[in-house]
Amino acid sequence: MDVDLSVRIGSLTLGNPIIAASGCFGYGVEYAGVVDLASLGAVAVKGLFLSEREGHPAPRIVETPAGMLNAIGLQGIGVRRFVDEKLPELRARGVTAIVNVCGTTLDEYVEVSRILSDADGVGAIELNISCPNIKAGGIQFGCSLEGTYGVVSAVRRVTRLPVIPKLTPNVTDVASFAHAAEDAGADAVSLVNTFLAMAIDVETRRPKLSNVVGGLSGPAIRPIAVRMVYECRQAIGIPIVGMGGIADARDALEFIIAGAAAVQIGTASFVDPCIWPRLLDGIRAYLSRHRIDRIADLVGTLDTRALDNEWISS
Amino acid sequence: MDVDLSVRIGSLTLGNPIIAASGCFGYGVEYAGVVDLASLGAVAVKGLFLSEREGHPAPRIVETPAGMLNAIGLQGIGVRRFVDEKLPELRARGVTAIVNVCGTTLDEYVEVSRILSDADGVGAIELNISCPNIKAGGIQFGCSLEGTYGVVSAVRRVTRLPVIPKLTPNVTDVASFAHAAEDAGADAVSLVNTFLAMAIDVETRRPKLSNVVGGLSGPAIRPIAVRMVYECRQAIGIPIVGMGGIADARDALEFIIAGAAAVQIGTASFVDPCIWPRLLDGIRAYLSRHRIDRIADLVGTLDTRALDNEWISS
Amino acid sequence: MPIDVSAAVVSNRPLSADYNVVALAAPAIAAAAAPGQFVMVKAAPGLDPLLRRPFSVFEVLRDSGGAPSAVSILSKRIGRSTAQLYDLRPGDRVACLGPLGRPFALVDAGTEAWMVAGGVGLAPFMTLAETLRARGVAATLFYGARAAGELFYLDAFRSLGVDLVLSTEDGSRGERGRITAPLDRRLAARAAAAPVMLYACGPEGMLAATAKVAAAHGRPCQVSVERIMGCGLGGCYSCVIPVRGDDGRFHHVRSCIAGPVLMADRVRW
Amino acid sequence: MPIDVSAAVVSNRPLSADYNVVALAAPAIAAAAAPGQFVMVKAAPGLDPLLRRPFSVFEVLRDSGGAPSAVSILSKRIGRSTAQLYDLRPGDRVACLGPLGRPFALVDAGTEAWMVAGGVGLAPFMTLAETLRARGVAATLFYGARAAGELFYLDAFRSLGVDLVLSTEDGSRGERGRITAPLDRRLAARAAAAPVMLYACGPEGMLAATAKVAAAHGRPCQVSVERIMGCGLGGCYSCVIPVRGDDGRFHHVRSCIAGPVLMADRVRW
Ligand SMILES: Cc1cc2nc3c(=O)[nH]c(=O)nc-3n(C[C@H](O)[C@H](O)[C@H](O)COP(=O)(O)OP(=O)(O)OC[C@H]3O[C@@H](n4cnc5c(N)ncnc54)[C@H](O)[C@@H]3O)c2cc1C
Ligand SMILES: Cc1cc2nc3c(=O)[nH]c(=O)nc-3n(C[C@H](O)[C@H](O)[C@H](O)COP(=O)(O)OP(=O)(O)OC[C@H]3O[C@@H](n4cnc5c(N)ncnc54)[C@H](O)[C@@H]3O)c2cc1C
Ligand SMILES: Cc1cc2nc3c(=O)[nH]c(=O)nc-3n(C[C@H](O)[C@H](O)[C@H](O)COP(=O)(O)O)c2cc1C
Ligand SMILES: Cc1cc2nc3c(=O)[nH]c(=O)nc-3n(C[C@H](O)[C@H](O)[C@H](O)COP(=O)(O)O)c2cc1C
Ligand code: FES
Ligand code: FES
Repeated sequence: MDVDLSVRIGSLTLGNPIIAASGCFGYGVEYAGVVDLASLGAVAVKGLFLSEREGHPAPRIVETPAGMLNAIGLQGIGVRRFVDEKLPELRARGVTAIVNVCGTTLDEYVEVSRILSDADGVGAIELNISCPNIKAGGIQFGCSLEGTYGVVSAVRRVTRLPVIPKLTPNVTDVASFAHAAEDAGADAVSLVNTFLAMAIDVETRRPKLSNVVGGLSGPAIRPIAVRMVYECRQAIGIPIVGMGGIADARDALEFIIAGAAAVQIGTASFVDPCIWPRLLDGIRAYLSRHRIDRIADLVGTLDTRALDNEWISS
Repeated sequence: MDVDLSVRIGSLTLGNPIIAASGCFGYGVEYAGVVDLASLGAVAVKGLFLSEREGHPAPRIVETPAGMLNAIGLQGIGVRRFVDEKLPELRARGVTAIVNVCGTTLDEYVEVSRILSDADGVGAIELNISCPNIKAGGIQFGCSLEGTYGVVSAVRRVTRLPVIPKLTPNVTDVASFAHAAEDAGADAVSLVNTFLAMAIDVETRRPKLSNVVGGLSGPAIRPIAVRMVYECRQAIGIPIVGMGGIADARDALEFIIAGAAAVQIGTASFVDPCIWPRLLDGIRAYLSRHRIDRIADLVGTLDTRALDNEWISS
Repeated sequence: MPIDVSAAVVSNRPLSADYNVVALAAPAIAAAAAPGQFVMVKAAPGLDPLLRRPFSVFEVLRDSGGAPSAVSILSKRIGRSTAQLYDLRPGDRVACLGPLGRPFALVDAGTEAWMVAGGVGLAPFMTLAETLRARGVAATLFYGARAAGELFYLDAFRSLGVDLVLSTEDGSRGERGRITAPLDRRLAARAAAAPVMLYACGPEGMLAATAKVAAAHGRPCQVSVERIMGCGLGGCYSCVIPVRGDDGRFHHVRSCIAGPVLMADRVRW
Repeated sequence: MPIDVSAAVVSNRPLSADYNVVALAAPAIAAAAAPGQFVMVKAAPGLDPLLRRPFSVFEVLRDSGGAPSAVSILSKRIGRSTAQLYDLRPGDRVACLGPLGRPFALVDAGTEAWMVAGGVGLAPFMTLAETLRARGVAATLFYGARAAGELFYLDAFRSLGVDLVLSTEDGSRGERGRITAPLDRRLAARAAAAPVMLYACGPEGMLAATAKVAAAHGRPCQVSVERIMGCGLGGCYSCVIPVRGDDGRFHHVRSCIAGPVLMADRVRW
């Protein structure tokens, strides 16, 4: 059986729901020798500000149980150099590029988005309002409903590209943020970014990251991320791009069944940079086995009818 | 060198900072044959309502990467049977009992606390305003600053026992909740309770827990929990009881250095029910090695001076 | 008093592509274990998987002097921990806590013991059969599996004097179909005055079916249930099963301490 | 083009209580590896530990026909992954991605090569020594360790015609103290007109000290740095080190793709 894996996000159609997560795949071009880039649904490139940034000093990552912390500090080449130096190669290789947009001010988000809208070959804008590792901007917008609404609607006004705000999990009620994003005109939301966390070297009594705190990613967070996708699915009508600890096809399917139209893979692609065909084959095999023609028909199909044995009064 | 491991929480002095976490150690008495109960700093017993509760149907737990989800639904014998049937044995065995108090209404919290205050042998009250697994009460209080303030101050009024509200990590700014608890008269706060999360069986497309969602605990959450303890340490003056994924002495020390005066062990005691002497020995050895006489001198000593190499402008 | 030991693997014998029997050097546990009790095992250190897993004590092994020296477990590979158990090599270390739980209530020589096993549910019956034989109880094993290749240790049971009634789902050995069918027929054929105690272990569906057959024939039945267990010691309340109390109402009881052996007619399936 | 293979362990030889050399069947990686390159290794499947770890290619092993068949790594046990590497048994499978990174820039016969190794920093020099010998370059290895028992493969280097200068911190073999001391003296004694290329690998403190010595004597120095790496492919920006760019300012460069070999005078230590 030939299954239809395509995914629609606003005006954009992805060939399949598997996306390389922002910050975990460089600008994509680094992987040209290892991965058939065009076989991915899309590549979300590393977060970009208007200008270059050096990010935080090392150590920038530390492994934790079934996960890792990172505090890269959004090192990057700036949007203009990205457009000049990286985008042409991505285009030439047939990559659907989702560009992760950062800002320390609302104006910067708008300006970066405008530059990307004028460029050739950008598939969508992912608004990073959720990076836990920088002092100004980012999560400041993502942790307030007004901030979220404000950034999304401002960017919405300057671009026809699909706009995908990326939500932080470090909030009490993530669904309300998804709702604010939808109200502001987002074409989709992506979630989750990393969880603010830290690790301490007890011998030196110093933080293990130069930035003291960092973001937790990897399989450890998957159950929380799945729950958040599920909550957002109840709250909004636009597509959800789900992520957080996906390491195999079954994990991806878990997000899709919870309500994600597409998924991103970050940490697991460090462990296994050639994970992509395995994910796609696994999803295809699952759909065939369950006689589902289109991946779209699987999205959000979690069956929460009370289990048979739910009968004891409490 | 003989080190002083004692910990003060309000009027209560614990012999050492290692506490069995609520819900992970039954009523304590179950472990009498396996563990020298009096050697623990304290035992936090399973959450108690006014009356008996059957809790949720099975399946109630599922293992996740470096963690587990639980949705027990606070099955319990009710506070009166606890006082009659369990407390005498705990007292006889020399256990410092911290009683985890639940409620579906503010009045229930107050009433359960009152009964415990009148009983003989309760060391402290841990107010469970953070259980993610029940529909009414619990986390409803713990997710609103007013709710937190309200429960703590109401219980404060009816008891002289130390009151330790247990905070949920499922909020944007946990330190503000710690602050509200302190304002309301808490003697300490404990954190974290579990993270709201879920897992899906992709073959059946059904949740793996009968309750659909459950709470994530275990080593997976440790980096987030440590960060939250550290944040609360900056915000409040009362002691913090830290927990979340502690599995060895080093993990416990991480919480203490981050700011916890004492720690609780939950999930790891399932894996290793005889973990207690190993934890205490490890802490003693560490203190001796670092020539620290009193555990109290280690609390909150994290050194966050910028690392030497923090010099690149960003 | 359960004991927690870091037990060396004495031997590990594959029985099929999925089944194996691994023997663990744990004299104190071996000496204390009663039929129907279980151990909580962590097959490898580290966080993946995190929790221990429950396994019935399959055999109590003895040294040349006849003293209990090791327990074995019969494991069926269904996930990470059982895969680790399958791959163990002699000398590897396994954390083993036990013996745990309420054992089978034993019968006296006047009563026949009919053991009903589904698949890996065979595990608790080896020690039960040995103990019953020592008490002079006549025993029959009703043993169902998917196929002939998954019926194990038949000779061992035979040499303990146990009568065997076999079934396989594919009919490759014994009767085709479920083991409850021959059980039902034999119970029907049995004089009501001749006492029989049923002992059952296997998948919950099979236990429920056995309970029904037992009830239909008015026979007492002990079942060993297998719920997912976090601690095995009564600490976590994960392993509950609804059991009718003396008040006539159902309550969630912890199958790790109130069980794993329960009276079938009390359980709500 | 790096290749990711599930490589079988060919052999695993303990050198001491902490050091071992494990050979992995990975012909394509062996054929492509240049001195100074590394592989990203996952010693065991599963989540604990989660990430791969970087290791220098220590040896390129060849089959009887002389074709590259395996790479070995020299590992020092300092944590979970290196403990797993220490315990590997022949036939075990290890995920191995490589060759990765920028190799050493080679010199021609007119220039002497002085390799400076601290502890397990010896690893990249075996293949470098072989390659230099094939080019007719005279080579010296300055090799410092904590104690005599941690100086390995001396005969192998000798048989490649490499001169050895040894030091140990406890003085149990060679000069007592740091290896930069004899290096400094020898550089001082050397005629300025006689070209020398320094190659250094070891702890960062030792690299910084070597860079200083090299600068003091006006000698070029390549260092192989060891930063914590998430991916090894330029994807995560975890492995950065401050390097002076052509604009004269320092920038964070990814040591996995711009390194691990860097010119010492460009690095800010
Ligand atoms: C008292 C008791 C005695 C047992 N005795 C034996 C024995 O002698 N031999 C034996 O092979 N097994 C026995 N079991 C079952 C055994 O504990 C499980 O097979 C084991 O936990 C699986 O671990 P895993 O890591 O391999 O699988 P996991 O990766 O944990 O699970 C794989 C799949 O099986 C499901 N599963 C896991 N445990 C159970 C369970 N208890 N019931 C139903 N589904 C489950 C999971 O939900 C999952 O879908 C016993 C269980 C209990 C409670
Ligand atoms: C390019 C490169 C080549 C390398 N080649 C070799 C080699 O040939 N042989 C060899 O034995 N090692 C080599 N290393 C170092 C090796 O990668 C680490 O020893 C290994 O990652 C440790 O893993 P672990 O799981 O055993 O320790 P972990 O449990 O991850 O760490 C234990 C402790 O060591 C610290 N640590 C881990 N990695 C590093 C590091 N790279 N630098 C400083 N501290 C660290 C951790 O912070 C922690 O405190 C190389 C590193 C790089 C970057
Ligand atoms: C090293 C690293 C760098 C990251 N950088 C970014 C980034 O630049 N922009 C962004 O939106 N998310 C970034 N993230 C978050 C990931 O895109 C993703 O949301 C998160 O890691 C959860 O997915 P995972 O568990 O599959 O890694 C980064 C994550 C890691 C691990
Ligand atoms: C099975 C289980 C039951 C729990 N029951 C309670 C409870 O009754 N009251 C409570 O405050 N916390 C309860 N908790 C939360 C723990 O006390 C603890 O806060 C949490 O598990 C994090 O610690 P850990 O990672 O060491 O397990 C429970 C946790 C688990 C795993
Ligand atoms: S397994 Fe924990 S209470 Fe039964
Ligand atoms: S290790 Fe990932 S960029 Fe270098």
